[in-house]
Amino acid sequence: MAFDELYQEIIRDHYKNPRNKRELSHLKAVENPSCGDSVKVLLDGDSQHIENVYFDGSGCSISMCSASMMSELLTGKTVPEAKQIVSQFLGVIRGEQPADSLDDLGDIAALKGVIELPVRVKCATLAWHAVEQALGDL
Amino acid sequence: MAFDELYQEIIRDHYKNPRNKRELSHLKAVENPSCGDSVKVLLDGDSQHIENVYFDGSGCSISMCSASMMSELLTGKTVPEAKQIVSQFLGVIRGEQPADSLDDLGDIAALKGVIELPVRVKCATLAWHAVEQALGDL
Amino acid sequence: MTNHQELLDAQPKVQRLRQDFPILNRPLVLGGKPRTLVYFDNAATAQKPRSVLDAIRSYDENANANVHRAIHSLGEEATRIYEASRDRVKTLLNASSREEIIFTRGTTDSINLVAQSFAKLLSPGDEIIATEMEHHANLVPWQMVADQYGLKLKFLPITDDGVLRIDQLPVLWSPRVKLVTLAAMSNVLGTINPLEEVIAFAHERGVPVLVDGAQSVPHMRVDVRALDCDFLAFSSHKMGGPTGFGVLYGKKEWLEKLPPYQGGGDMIRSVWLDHFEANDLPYKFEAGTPHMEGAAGLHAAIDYLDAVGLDWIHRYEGLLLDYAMEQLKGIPRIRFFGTAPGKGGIIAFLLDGIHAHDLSAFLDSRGVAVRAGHHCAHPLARRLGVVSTARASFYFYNTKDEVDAFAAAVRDASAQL
Amino acid sequence: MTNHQELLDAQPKVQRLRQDFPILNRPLVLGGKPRTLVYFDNAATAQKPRSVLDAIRSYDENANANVHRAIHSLGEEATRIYEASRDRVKTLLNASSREEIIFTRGTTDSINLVAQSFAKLLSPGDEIIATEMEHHANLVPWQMVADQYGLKLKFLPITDDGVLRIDQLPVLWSPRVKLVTLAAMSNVLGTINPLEEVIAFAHERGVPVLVDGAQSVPHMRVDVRALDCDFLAFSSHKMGGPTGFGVLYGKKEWLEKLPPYQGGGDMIRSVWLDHFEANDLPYKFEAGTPHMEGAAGLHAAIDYLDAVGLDWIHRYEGLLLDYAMEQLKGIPRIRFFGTAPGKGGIIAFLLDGIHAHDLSAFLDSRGVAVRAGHHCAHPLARRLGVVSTARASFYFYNTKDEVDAFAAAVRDASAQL
Ligand SMILES: Cc1ncc(COP(=O)(O)O)c(C=O)c1O
Ligand SMILES: Cc1ncc(COP(=O)(O)O)c(C=O)c1O
Repeated sequence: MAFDELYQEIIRDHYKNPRNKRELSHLKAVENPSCGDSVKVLLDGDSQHIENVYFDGSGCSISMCSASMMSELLTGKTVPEAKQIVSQFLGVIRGEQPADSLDDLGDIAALKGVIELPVRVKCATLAWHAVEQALGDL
Repeated sequence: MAFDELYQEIIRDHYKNPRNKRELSHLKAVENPSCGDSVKVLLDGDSQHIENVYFDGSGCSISMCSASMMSELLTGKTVPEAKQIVSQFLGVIRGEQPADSLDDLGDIAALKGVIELPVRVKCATLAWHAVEQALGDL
Repeated sequence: MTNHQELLDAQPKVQRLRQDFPILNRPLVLGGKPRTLVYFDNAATAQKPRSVLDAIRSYDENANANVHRAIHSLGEEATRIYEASRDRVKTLLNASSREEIIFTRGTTDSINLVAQSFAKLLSPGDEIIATEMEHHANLVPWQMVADQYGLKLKFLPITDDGVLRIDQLPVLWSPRVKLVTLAAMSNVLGTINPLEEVIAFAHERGVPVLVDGAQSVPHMRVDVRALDCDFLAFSSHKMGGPTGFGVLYGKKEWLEKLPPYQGGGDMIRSVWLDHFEANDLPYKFEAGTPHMEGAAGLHAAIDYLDAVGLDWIHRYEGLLLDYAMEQLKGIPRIRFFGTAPGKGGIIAFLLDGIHAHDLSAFLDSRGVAVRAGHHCAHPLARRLGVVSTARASFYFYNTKDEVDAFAAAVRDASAQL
Repeated sequence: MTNHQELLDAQPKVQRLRQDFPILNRPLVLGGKPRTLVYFDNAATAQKPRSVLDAIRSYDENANANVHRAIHSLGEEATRIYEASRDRVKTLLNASSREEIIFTRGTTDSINLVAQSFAKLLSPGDEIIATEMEHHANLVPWQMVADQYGLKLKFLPITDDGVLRIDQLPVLWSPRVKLVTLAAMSNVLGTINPLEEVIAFAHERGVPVLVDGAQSVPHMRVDVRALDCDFLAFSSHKMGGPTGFGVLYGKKEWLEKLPPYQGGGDMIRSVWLDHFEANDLPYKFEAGTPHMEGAAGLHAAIDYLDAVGLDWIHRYEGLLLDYAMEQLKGIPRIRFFGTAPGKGGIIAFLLDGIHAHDLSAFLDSRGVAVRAGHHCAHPLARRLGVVSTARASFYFYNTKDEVDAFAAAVRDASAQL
């Protein structure tokens, strides 16, 4: 795959200008075992509704932009909506659901390129596993 | 290999009419791990000289004739002579020494056929490991 | 007679399949005479179809790289091939999820993994039930942990015909029993054990069951969800795949409970000098660089077996067995070990007064490869009152003509030895 | 400059050798453009010469049968091939006897074997010394037994350049130290450790030393008798042999002392329902059907390496390393990890501000395969103050031109990312 196919402009933008990133030093990180990258996610809201999503972490463009895009996408959603989106995204990235179903989810569709790359799937899904845990803890 | 090449007449004879075989129920057997065959050896003599060699056991033609031939061969030998013969036989069968060197050891030369057969080597050497132990215990 | 017709009708299919196995068409010269190989040692290891050899070679020539960690094209390709094999095994077994499929070195490694990890959850005095017909691979690992952790092993006995005395299960049972482990099919007797009954009995008492599937998975359809076993172990090399590779299936709830087995790369989530956190399933149990050719080859082997049809394989081997028994039965001095009804394609036998080694050497000189020995089931041989037996074991590529050649050679051995 | 000439002079030989590796001549298409593969991930796994692929295939097409137990021609042939490979490893390592060569699944399996078996000889409070630069394979197994048996792990530190602080050995020492374990060569830093000094120090105190030879045996001549190590572990797949296979060398006196590791077929002498007697060396540690293709392939790989010349390989990789360092040094933002004198052909590096994943994905798009991550040495990465690094690692089939292509791609990454 050409570098630019995977690292689209929008991905580089989220990497350089992450949305909703702030220090969350008190939280436990979710780690990628193969590289040590890590993401933390904080959900701000009540058990029904997500008002804000914040993340913290260090990692490659794919993992960090995925976290940034995820935070934008889930902001303002109800908890069931958020859970549905998380399982939809993970299903697509794992190749279990058609890639096109990401198209109406905004920027995140740019990550479709990793579906063919099992090693990068771990980068793309890191933040989503973190938010899955955070949703479970609500 | 043709059956008769391996199972020469002399081998069948020692199998059918084993020399120096008697019950040795009080001794511990040496076993072939791959088939469960076992041989026991008793040395009769003093720490210098072997007057008689007896064996007991159950096994295939190769292991039993080897035991029978071994008992004939070592009868009346001095301990150093016996040790030398044992190491010579084991060396040949393992392919570490030339096969021809068995030719002046009598009937046992008939066992040269197993050199090429690593699985049968275990049958041919069973009695010799037993006598090696018995010599060590003298 | 209608079975005989069915056997005859199947021969053209078998002849076609044989073309896929290079070794079956290998010229043999024995004692100066050309012979065709009759390979009846399939319970020990099976032969590989060309598609498996090609899958290994193609992996090495095109994709070889280390899996799971490399952000480069070969690494992605190697990972995809490795993980696709896991998915294929999942489908074969009808497992609930890919996390339940652990790749190991083979049946022996799979059972050692469970024994070592499971034992750490037990207390001294706890009991494990196995059977008198187990292969050493499903016996010695339990002896080792029994010795180390103070556990007690109990054994379901068998009848003289080689049938499991399942009626003894309630008799052996106690509240201390923590695991039942048994072979799906005996590698000596051919007996197919009543797994469903054993599993139902154990599950009613909340106790898990490990199935040694080394002889069942290659020869019949095994559905872990229908069977409801908790663990299933088998080897790639007995089903046409590469050696040094195998599978442990485990129910997720059990695999999550068990502590890791080996330590190393891939099985960790994070490591500090003084401790580590284990990775998620299935990687938690896969330490170190895996056998990637093994995964590629097993995938091809399963595709092959599925195309041939596992139900057909089971049926056909039954026909071969019946036919072989008919041909052997009248031979003077012959004795059979294991005559359970509905058994698999394995015949353990002896000619009275002839040692199994000598018999099998004689058969080998006729080009017929059978095994002689205790077949890694020493206690079973003792139970049967023998030191060793000869064993012929079939696979789907064996023919009626091969059975004829085999029976003729046994008849000659009986006359000449 | 004379080194540079030597590098140039070696290129025709390397080009000839490359013809033996099908994958190095494989066409690659990346982003629509044809590329030639630059494989610099050799520390993870090496590519296989055709002679190894042929040895595997020939084994499967001609000899495949289970070893050690079959009295038939295929079984004899398979056993001969398997045991000849053991003899070949013995000669490669200059071991005293073939009983000292145990076949395993790889380095990870070899080290787990020693850890599990050795720990059974120890008492709570006993200590094991490792180093800060160990691969998880030589760290996590020790953590597991330390946890289970109440042992204490201590770690030799390293300098910022990645040199082992061997001066700290007397400081860490105590009479409770029972084993020292360390890598011959770090898979991240490339540092070649002063094994002779460590071994002499430990032996003076009667303590054995395990050497993780995963990165040394493929790249230089290792003579276990000259080195006098007590254990040596390595993997077939890092030296051109098959995956899922490896070696544990152990001094006979130690292997005799250690209890068996896994239970199953072949590792036993006799088995009863309630106990077993272990087999002689080396079989005592080889349970179950072995990886026979692995043995056949490793034999061919060793023959190949010996024909190329292990001393030449070591020398040539040093020339490549020096040349690569020259090319990389001026690149803006580049940072190196591990600059020990005399190190092996491994370069761990970063471009400041660029994550190693992104860097390696960029290099991959140019056809250059390097690795990114903690390289299974998480604590070492922490010690170096990074999460992950990119790593280029060479083998004898890599060329000066490939280094040029690599350096050009790193320079572009530095400019564009
Ligand atoms: C130094 C070192 N030790 C151990 C290992 C583990 O080897 P394997 O994964 O083949 O078991 C490796 C390679 O991954 C290594 O580089
Ligand atoms: C019933 C049974 N269990 C276990 C094994 C061990 O399998 P492996 O040697 O492939 O580990 C075998 C075959 O040898 C077997 O037949």
